Amino acid sequence: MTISRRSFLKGAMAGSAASLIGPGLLTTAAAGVTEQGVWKTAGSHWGAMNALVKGGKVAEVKPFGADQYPTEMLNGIKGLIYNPSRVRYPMVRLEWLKNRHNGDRTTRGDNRFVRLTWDAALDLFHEELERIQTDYGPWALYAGATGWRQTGQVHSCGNHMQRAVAMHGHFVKKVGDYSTGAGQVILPYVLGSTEVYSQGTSWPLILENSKTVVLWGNDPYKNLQVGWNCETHESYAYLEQLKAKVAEGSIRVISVDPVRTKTQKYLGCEQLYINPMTDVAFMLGMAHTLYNEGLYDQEFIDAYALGFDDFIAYVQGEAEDGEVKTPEWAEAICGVPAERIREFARLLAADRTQLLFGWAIQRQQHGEQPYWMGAVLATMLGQIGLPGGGISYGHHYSSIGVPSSGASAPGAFPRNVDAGKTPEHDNTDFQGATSTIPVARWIDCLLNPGQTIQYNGAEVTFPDIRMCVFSGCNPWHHHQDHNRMKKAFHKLETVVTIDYAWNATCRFSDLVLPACTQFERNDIDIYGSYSNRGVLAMHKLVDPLFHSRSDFDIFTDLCRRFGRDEEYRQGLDEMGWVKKLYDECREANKSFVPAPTGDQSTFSMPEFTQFWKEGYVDFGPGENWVRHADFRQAPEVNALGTPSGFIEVSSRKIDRYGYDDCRGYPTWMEKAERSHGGPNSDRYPLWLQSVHPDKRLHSQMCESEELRATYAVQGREPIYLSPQDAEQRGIQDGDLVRVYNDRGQLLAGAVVSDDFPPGVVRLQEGAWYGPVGPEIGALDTYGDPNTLTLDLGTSKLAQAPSANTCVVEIERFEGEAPAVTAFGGPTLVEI
Amino acid sequence: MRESLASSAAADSQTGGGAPLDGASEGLLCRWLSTLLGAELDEPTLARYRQGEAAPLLGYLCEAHGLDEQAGRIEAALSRLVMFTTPRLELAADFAELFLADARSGAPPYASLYLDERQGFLGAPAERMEARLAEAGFAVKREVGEPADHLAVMLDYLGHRLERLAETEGAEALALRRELATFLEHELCSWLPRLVARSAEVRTASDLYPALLALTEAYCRRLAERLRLA
Amino acid sequence: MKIIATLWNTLKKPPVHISLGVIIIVSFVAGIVFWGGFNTAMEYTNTEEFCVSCHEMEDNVYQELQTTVHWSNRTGVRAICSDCHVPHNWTSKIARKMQASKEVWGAIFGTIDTPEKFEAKRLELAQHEWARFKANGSLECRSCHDYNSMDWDKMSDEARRFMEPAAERDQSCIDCHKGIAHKLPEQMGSEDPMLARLVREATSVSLDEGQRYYSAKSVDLFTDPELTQRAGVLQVATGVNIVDTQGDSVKLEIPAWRKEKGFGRVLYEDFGQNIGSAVLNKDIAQDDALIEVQETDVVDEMTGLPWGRVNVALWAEKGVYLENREALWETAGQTYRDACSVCHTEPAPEHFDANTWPAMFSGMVGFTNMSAGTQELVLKYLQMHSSDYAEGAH
Amino acid sequence: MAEVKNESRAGGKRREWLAFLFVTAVVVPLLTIAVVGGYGFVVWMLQVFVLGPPGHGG
Repeated sequence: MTISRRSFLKGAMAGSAASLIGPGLLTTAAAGVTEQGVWKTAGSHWGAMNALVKGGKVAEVKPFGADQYPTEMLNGIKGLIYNPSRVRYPMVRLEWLKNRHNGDRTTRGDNRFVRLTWDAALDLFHEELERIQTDYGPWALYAGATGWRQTGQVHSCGNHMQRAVAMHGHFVKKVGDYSTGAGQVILPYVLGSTEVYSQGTSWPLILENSKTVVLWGNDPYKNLQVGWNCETHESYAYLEQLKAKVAEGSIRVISVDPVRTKTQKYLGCEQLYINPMTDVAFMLGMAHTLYNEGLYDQEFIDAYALGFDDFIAYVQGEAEDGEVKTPEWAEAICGVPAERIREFARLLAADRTQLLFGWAIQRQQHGEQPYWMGAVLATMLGQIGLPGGGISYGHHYSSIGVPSSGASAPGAFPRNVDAGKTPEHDNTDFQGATSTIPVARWIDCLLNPGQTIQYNGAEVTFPDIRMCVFSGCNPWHHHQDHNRMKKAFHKLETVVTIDYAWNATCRFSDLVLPACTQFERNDIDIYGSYSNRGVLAMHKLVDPLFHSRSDFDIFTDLCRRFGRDEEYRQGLDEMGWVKKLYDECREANKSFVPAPTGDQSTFSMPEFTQFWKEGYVDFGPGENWVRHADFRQAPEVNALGTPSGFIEVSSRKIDRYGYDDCRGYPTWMEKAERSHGGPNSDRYPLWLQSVHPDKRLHSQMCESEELRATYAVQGREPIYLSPQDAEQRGIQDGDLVRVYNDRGQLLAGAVVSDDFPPGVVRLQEGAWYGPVGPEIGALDTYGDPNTLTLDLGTSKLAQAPSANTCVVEIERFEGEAPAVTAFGGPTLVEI
Repeated sequence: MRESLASSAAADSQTGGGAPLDGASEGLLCRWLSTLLGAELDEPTLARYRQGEAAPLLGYLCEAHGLDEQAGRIEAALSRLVMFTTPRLELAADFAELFLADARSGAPPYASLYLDERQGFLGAPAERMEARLAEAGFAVKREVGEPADHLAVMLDYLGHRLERLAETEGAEALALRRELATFLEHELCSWLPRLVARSAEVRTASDLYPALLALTEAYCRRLAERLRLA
Repeated sequence: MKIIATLWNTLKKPPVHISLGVIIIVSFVAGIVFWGGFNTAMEYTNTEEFCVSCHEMEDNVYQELQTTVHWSNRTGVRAICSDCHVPHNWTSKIARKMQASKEVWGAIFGTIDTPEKFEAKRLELAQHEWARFKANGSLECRSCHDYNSMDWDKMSDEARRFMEPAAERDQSCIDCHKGIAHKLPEQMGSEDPMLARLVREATSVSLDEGQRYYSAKSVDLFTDPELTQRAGVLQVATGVNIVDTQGDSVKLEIPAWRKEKGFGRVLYEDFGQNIGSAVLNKDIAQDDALIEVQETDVVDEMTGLPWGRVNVALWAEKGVYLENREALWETAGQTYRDACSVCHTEPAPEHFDANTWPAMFSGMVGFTNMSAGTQELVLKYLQMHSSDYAEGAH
Repeated sequence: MAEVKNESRAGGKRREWLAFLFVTAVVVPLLTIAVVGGYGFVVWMLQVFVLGPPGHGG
């Protein structure tokens, strides 16, 4: 009896259930043979690599042959591709979907999302662009922000986003960046070039000629692990030689830094402790010694520089402040004993000295001054343009200093609208607002639309931005003072982000589109970065995971909404573009060497298909080169880019701007807040430095589970502090601590280390922001330093970020610690 | 119609549920669960659920497997949907919150995230599942865009295999029965409890999906026992 | 001799035995046969097969032709050697056939029988053809291509930007399309193609004395018409006045400003603006006979440096000057936008002033593939369109 | 006399045919080629020295 009833159930069930049962997720397929896997070539900011792909999965990653010093972060690549934080489907914020731009924006941050099909998501994106251009205008759309994207010249996501949006309408752009904001604005006035991104004197010449090398706030051994292009770490060979020279005593390397850096420990060199943010005072003391002991090169100054007299009058106390900048005066500020300052000045003047400046000291309030003062010191030493002498601002970045091959590199997917074509909305009326804003002031711009600020000798009027589009860039990592950002974000009607992992920017957006990583698409790039050592084929390792797509694909589809997808991709598909960039590069490299045999080009590159099969083309090593040698040899004909063509120790042009925070020559100015006796150091005695991370590229790779496990403390970002500070606050190594100041609070894991002096703590930037909730002041559960940093322009000249001007206090965290939400997707908010 | 089913189920459970397994019905049940866990509900399907069209399925679960508590929880959740102005959207948001958003919060339905020590996608469980699918002559549809160790995919596979079981008897059926039991124990019941626990932590608007996960976990356990028994 | 005499006698006398009809008919037929044979022979010398029977032709220009659009294209319309290199008009064709005796000479004595020899003579051979095309307005090209039947809508925008003005001027095709079928001689270099096109166009600009022209590329300056005594270099896109012409060289007058700190070797376009016009050798810059100083010790407030206004006249080669800088600026602008948008949004030219651009440019140019000549032009374009010159800047 | 004439007539006839064929097959063609070649040569020389490169027309 029961059997029949059961069969009856099956019958009844089949009837009604049929409509409730979907078509199923499986199809029939022949049993695939398990292939043993194939080795492919790929590349990333962490290094060029070979990857074994087996059964449609990346099974193994090993460094590229030419990379002799691979970084251990390469082990995080698999963690990055398959990381749980991947954005898997197009998602839209529920509140925004329901009420669009009139919805409750204060919930933006940890809100609830709903999945969309790609068509629905792109339609929404297009509708919003249309609404902004028609209801408002180009002043309301900000799509200028760019970041470190991923390597690859075809799929450079910033280019794709900006080209597609530009084909639709004009928008607010940005100038400057977070890495060298102050340096790239001041140095053109002083040395006639941005300097920070220029090729430097070749390492072999430094190793041969320099007697003293000064690392000023510079940690190359840590920062050279990553590069703008597919890195092959050629600088490390030279660092190894430098280490040997230090050991045998033929070169003295001195690290001027409050902290014992990774480079100093690797080289085993000396350290000169200096109070944070007091570099200018220290250098003024040195200048005073050089001048008054006649150790400076007057002849060099007469032939190559202008404006030295005004500056030296300031050092001698003849300027309006009337203070003589003696080493004793400097000691009170920078904490370096006066005798040590004199000794150091004499050492630099004694023999060939190479000054290597890091970028951290210009990322503070008045960040222009230390860079300007560095150039003035180098001018007084008179060794600019000599091999192994002078000053460089970039030897810690993307293998600057490795001789470049001189070959031509491949271009990229176009970022602008094609010549002769106009956007759908050709309205260029910014209604009095400036169309380009200094990038570090974008939050000021959101909070005070219409306000006018001074910037680099001109005036910038903030546009009233209503919509932002971010592609492959994580402004919630870049920018300072997250609580202030939350207020600013409440004013935005729509935020669209295209990325591959759920970082803070995605969670503060309304529309999130999943891009695939660089390992899920074909591309081409150079390897060796500044050494431009060769061209690398970035083979597609696996298909895009889940519903993610390449930026090329996404924005072609977006342009289909207004019928211009053919024009967008110029009729080429992905491989078409890879081949086009390769062929153009090959053509540019066919520089005719007028040898009798005709087409014998200096950089012969094989035909595309052969290149793609082999995976790379090697241009060979470059020749040694000395920066500023041509200027030293003929200052008139090879004039610098300064207004006068000479080194400008004091700049009349800047003097003419009449800024109180950036005068006509480098000056010492007290900061808004400064540890070691500076303002506010009574309430918050510890200086927080947010340097570039050791185990990440900024915020990239923080989502890689395995790699983060190697440094996280109780699942939180580690905060390094000195034994004395820890003991004072009863903190043991490995404790959970709360770090706070007037601007915000966060949790971090304490790491007590004697590399750090009292009063100095370090939280590496790039830690993912994970607030408990979207409320202002909410506790950041993972430990992103930008929860505490100060959002203030360096000065009216550069208006650059001042992240390293930041004082905090630390205390042991009591009670039950909330779970880490940095990597969690959006958690529920009470509806 | 519902009362009569409940009573017979009660009768049946007293006898220790020794009745032989009906592969076809179980297969349908698995493919129903796979559909619910595979994608959000659209407007018409939700309307049918709210009109009680799932009753026979729920009834069969109570009567054949004694899962009255879990089935009741689903029905309660369905009835409470009336509170929402836009129930479909709220359910879609719950679905996203649990399964689609960042896989570190919520309750991502992928075996690799729980069984593989690397805690990433496409771990060893995914590879095992892919091999198992290939062996049975199946593959995940391209447009689905999910790895093989997604819960919905595994349930769909189970559905097909159970229907296959219904068409076999004797030694072959016994072997298949044992194979499915091991599959359920190793590849599903090993992580479903943790999935259910994580889904409980997430404050969703409606209890439907957490209830559904609890039901699925209980059903798999019961199914594994039944397969071992007979 | 006797035979000729008897022959002449026979001819003189009217025919005795052969009827007049036969003579006429046979002569007529022989004429036709002759005409057929003569023409077939001549036409055979126009076939590709005949032209490439010499290995010099087959190994060099014939291979090169196969990589060009005249060999394979969408519609399969092909050009063979005679289509372009043999005039179609009968008289000129016959003259060209006689001229071909030089080619026979070359084949026999092997003047270009190795690739190296061919490469060395390539420029000279090319110039012969360019001169012929220039003279007849690219007649042979027009036998297939006609400006009037060009459908502008179907043409790509970039091509149309150059072709439409050329059509209005009924310009000779060769002015821009040198190297359309065979490789350009090396001396033409692999300069930026758009720039090279302007340089080629400059070769056909006629120079009138007293008029103002602009250099299409950097030009060597000399103190003597024979162009032997080097005096310095005139930079690209610099305004000069032609004051004298002698044979292949012209005398240029360069009005400029210069700084008076140092030797004053660098001449600038305007007071206080670091926009380079020319760079003179040290001795020339100090030679008062050559440099006519019009103003001196004018202090530039921005830098405190004294400047002087000068005028210098020097000799240089002909055929590298354009009437205006519009085409140069357009090329430079497009090159700047393409090159500098690879990594970031390129700042608008008017974003910086003329004296800031050199600093920005030198910091960034390392990332681009611009040759030295292109760099010089793009920097000058940016400076001449900087906030100092564009109205309503920023 | 007659055979002489005959012979001369035959010889004459044969010689006449020979001359005629020789003239039509050899002399006139060569002359024509020479004339045309010469004409081409003259035009070429004019071009080299007087008229400049060919093609004012068209």
